[in-house]
Amino acid sequence: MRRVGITQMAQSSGVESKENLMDFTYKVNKEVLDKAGLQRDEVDCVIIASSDIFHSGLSCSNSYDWDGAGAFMIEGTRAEDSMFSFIYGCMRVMSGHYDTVLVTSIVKGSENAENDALTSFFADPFYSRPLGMNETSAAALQMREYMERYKITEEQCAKVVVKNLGNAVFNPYAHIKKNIGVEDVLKSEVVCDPIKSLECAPKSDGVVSVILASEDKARNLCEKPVWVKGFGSSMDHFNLGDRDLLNGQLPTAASKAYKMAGIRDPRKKIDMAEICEPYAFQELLWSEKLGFCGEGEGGKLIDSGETQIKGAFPINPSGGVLAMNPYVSRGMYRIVECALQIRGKAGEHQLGKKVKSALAHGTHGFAGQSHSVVILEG
Amino acid sequence: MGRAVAIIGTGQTKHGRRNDVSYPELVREAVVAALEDAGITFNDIEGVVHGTMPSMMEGVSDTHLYFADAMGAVGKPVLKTETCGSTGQSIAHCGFYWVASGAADIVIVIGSEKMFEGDGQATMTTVADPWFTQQFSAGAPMVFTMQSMEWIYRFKIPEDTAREAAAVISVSNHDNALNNPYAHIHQKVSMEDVKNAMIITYPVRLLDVCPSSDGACAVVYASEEKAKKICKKPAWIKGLSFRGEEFFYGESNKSIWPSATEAAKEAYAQAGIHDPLKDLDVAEVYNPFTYQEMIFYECFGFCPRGKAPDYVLKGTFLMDGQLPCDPSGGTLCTNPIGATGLIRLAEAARQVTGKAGEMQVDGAKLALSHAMGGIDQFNGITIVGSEL
Amino acid sequence: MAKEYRTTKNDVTLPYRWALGKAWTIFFDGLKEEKILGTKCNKCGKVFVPGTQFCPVCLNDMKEWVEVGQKGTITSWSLVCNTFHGQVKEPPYIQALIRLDGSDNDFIHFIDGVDLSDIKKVRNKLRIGKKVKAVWSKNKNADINDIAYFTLTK
Amino acid sequence: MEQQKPKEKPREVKTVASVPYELAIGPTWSKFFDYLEEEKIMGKKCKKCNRIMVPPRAFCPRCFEETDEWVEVSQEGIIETWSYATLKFYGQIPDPPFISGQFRLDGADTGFFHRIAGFDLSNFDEVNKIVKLGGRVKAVWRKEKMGDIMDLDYFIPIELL
Repeated sequence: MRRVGITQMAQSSGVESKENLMDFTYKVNKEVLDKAGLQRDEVDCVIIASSDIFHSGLSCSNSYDWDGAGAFMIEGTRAEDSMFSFIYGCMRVMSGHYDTVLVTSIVKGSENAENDALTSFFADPFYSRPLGMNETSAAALQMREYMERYKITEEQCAKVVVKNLGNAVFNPYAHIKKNIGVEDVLKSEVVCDPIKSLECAPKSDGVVSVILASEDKARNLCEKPVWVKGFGSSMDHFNLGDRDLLNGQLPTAASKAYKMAGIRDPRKKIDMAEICEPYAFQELLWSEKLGFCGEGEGGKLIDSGETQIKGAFPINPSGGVLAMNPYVSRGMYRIVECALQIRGKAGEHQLGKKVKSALAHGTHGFAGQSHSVVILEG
Repeated sequence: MGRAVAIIGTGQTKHGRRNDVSYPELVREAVVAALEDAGITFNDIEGVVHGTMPSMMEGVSDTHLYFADAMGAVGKPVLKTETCGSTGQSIAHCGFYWVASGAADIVIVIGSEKMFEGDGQATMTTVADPWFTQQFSAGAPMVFTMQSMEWIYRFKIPEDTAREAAAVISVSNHDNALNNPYAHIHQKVSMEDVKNAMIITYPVRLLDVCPSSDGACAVVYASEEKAKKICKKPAWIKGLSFRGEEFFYGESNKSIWPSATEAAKEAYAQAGIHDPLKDLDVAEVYNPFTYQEMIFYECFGFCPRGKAPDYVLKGTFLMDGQLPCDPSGGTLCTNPIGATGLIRLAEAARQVTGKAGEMQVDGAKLALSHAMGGIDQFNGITIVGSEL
Repeated sequence: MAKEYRTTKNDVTLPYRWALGKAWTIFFDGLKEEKILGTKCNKCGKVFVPGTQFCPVCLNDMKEWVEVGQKGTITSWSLVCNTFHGQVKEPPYIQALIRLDGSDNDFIHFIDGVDLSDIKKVRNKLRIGKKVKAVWSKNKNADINDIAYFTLTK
Repeated sequence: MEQQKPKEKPREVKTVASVPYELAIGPTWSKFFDYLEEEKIMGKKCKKCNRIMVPPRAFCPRCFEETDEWVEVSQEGIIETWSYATLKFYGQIPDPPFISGQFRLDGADTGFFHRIAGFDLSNFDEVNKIVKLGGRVKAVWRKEKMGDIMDLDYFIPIELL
């Protein structure tokens, strides 16, 4: 298997953009190409992650996104989710057929309806949709089970919000930045009990791009490539009722990635993680499932302070998805944050400790139906 | 370069109006058929690739979630790939690179559509932007007619010749479909039927246009090592490519369709094909419109520019011609969009492995499969062969 | 969504007619007769409700239909308070996962029949593990709303 | 209860899904529509390949450079292709029958999508005598401007002027 390196990356801020989607896309991709010193047509392959019409108002969104991605007349394709696109991009390089692959993920959350309106379309039309199932209500069911089974408190979940929005203050790309307290979270409006409004991710704009390259090429394109050491993803049952919401497919996805990266003890080998937590409690639950703490110990983990930006094991130093939620792109934002931290280029929110290895996680579907994990190393 | 990859099994549903099954059940039908053909079980599958038309067609977003159980994907990695009409080829390519990368040894690729459940033309109109294109590109026939007219204009093709040749394509595809048990349209048509059919968008008439179908297709890919172990006669992937022009239709010259031309050129280079008309034994060209099929013949180098009608009228692409095209009856007789491009590949694979039954082109060793998508924006090609 | 820059409203409205297939048809026909039907897998022996064509775990066809209980226990619940485009019901309402007696997976439906005005009161009343039973709609259309909701058993 | 069969024929659930979107037009196209209000058709020129693109682009999709120069193109051009539709399609503004066309406006390097109208479209054979590939057309403007593409009402074959 060929090694794959991230050579350059670029990201837009999560704040609402007044640009047309096409031009918004162009700017970020132009930036990443300029950083790599590449002309558009010197890239071997372009992979676009963009949502279907439900998030963009345009069907076959790759049609519209094609030009801004710089894909005119070069090999290209599109995958639904940015984590999928990134993994597919790695496969293209690993296959030996391509030396450079540009992966870009595109969405403007400011242009469409509420997340709950859009994610209602995940549901099947006969059973769960007429019963009003959507991403938030599914997460609420999951959260209550989590609190009940492991005695996780609402305060512990709220601490995730305080930490992440606080971290975001130092991230120039983040959308929501706030210094708040646990009380503010607990007092915020109930969305789907037990989930409160500050525990829900916002809707953000976000174009993010990376240029992947084979080992030799990567060394030509940048000084310090960030290597993709492992990836894994796994899919759960569609019907919520067929699943154990607290024991889904994340361990399967993670173990694949760990195996590929040769990691036995993730907590020791990995220096930081960017976890996709569209709902605050999920950072705790996913941390358990990634093996960062024991089963049911997600609450203790946040209480310990270790996941704070200055802690021993920082989680979401960027502010995570709670601070910025460009729906389709959110997985790749996690990857780019990890890569920036490894390079020491995260700016004001650069970790104090040295980051050698980092984990990026992405999820979509109800209550984490699909999980992906990517492990990067300097 | 990379690992060799083979197709070791294919499966299709009966296409047509399939309101006897729910959408997940339809998907499962193709998956079960493909596994059976490959002689493997769900447990052997290491990865799942899925795609449809854009989800507005389905009315369900991110269908890889909805179909997780039907695809046997639970506990497995899934990739969802979509590029409009060319989805079928894009998912085929995804399966190839997955295995070629070494990340998996056996991957199943699944394309599906239930055109009867949504409004196909309306969905296609939502591909167009609301500022410059949507108002004037209503529905697929309009766009394809524009392209055909431009081709007729630029190459000064007599309209009667083009009409006659298009009718030949319609008649031969309908004839071929009679040999395909999975095909949607099983109907014998005459030249007169085609030429007198209702005008959809002049000069395109009803029998120049594909139907809307429900249907699904699944293809199983394996690494060289596994393929040789499991399968007596695999179909080897020899070349593949995907290209796209600008979003705005008018920016590239669609009468010489650069994306189709370049995609073919690249795939030929990989497969070592120099003279496609001679080297290829059979082609499954994505042909939702008869006129458009002739543009593809030219882009793929089957004949010189502007000469496709002459070659068609000579019988070059008939079952007994030099390069039989669409022995399955093609897209013209079966079009579950998200599956259509993959069906082309499945049929090509069946041809080179001698499994095509009544549709078999004798001794076929090298076959081209193709799909196009967007507002005439994308073209994808996969070439399969009987030899490694 | 009042924006201070120039935009185009582009509402997408499309018609659908989704085929139920045999299994869903049988299930919804059952609801019309006030029966909740599941399917039993002859491999793992588990009962899934709503009944489906194949076992989601073993992936083999399920042909044996069984009627499950109209009572069950709450696996989880949420009081939905927010509003959004296309919402199926006026909030507040309660969505729940319910393990029906005689089945091996959770059934999704609404819980009602409790005072929803005060979250604290709802939290006191509805607890995971509590027993609920189905309340049927008077007018039935062979769809999921033939069950009006579930309510706490006395 | 083995082998239970549905009581009726296969059933379908019918519904309509509606999702609202509000898309940013962006500065480049906003300006293009402003120009339309002044009855000007403006393209943007790529400084690298020198192509003048209508509709205008904020960047050239081929050279991947920002465009900066606005160039007015002619309101006349050649019909590169056209199509006559009798069916009403989703999202379509003019009622059928209507003609879509692609025109190469004088001075532009890309084909421009719009409609051909301004005469009786009801009889196809008559239309076919008037609308010719390669024939010239001229823009006709809508009186009351709305700031969208239909400010350009239609293109008419110049013989009919």
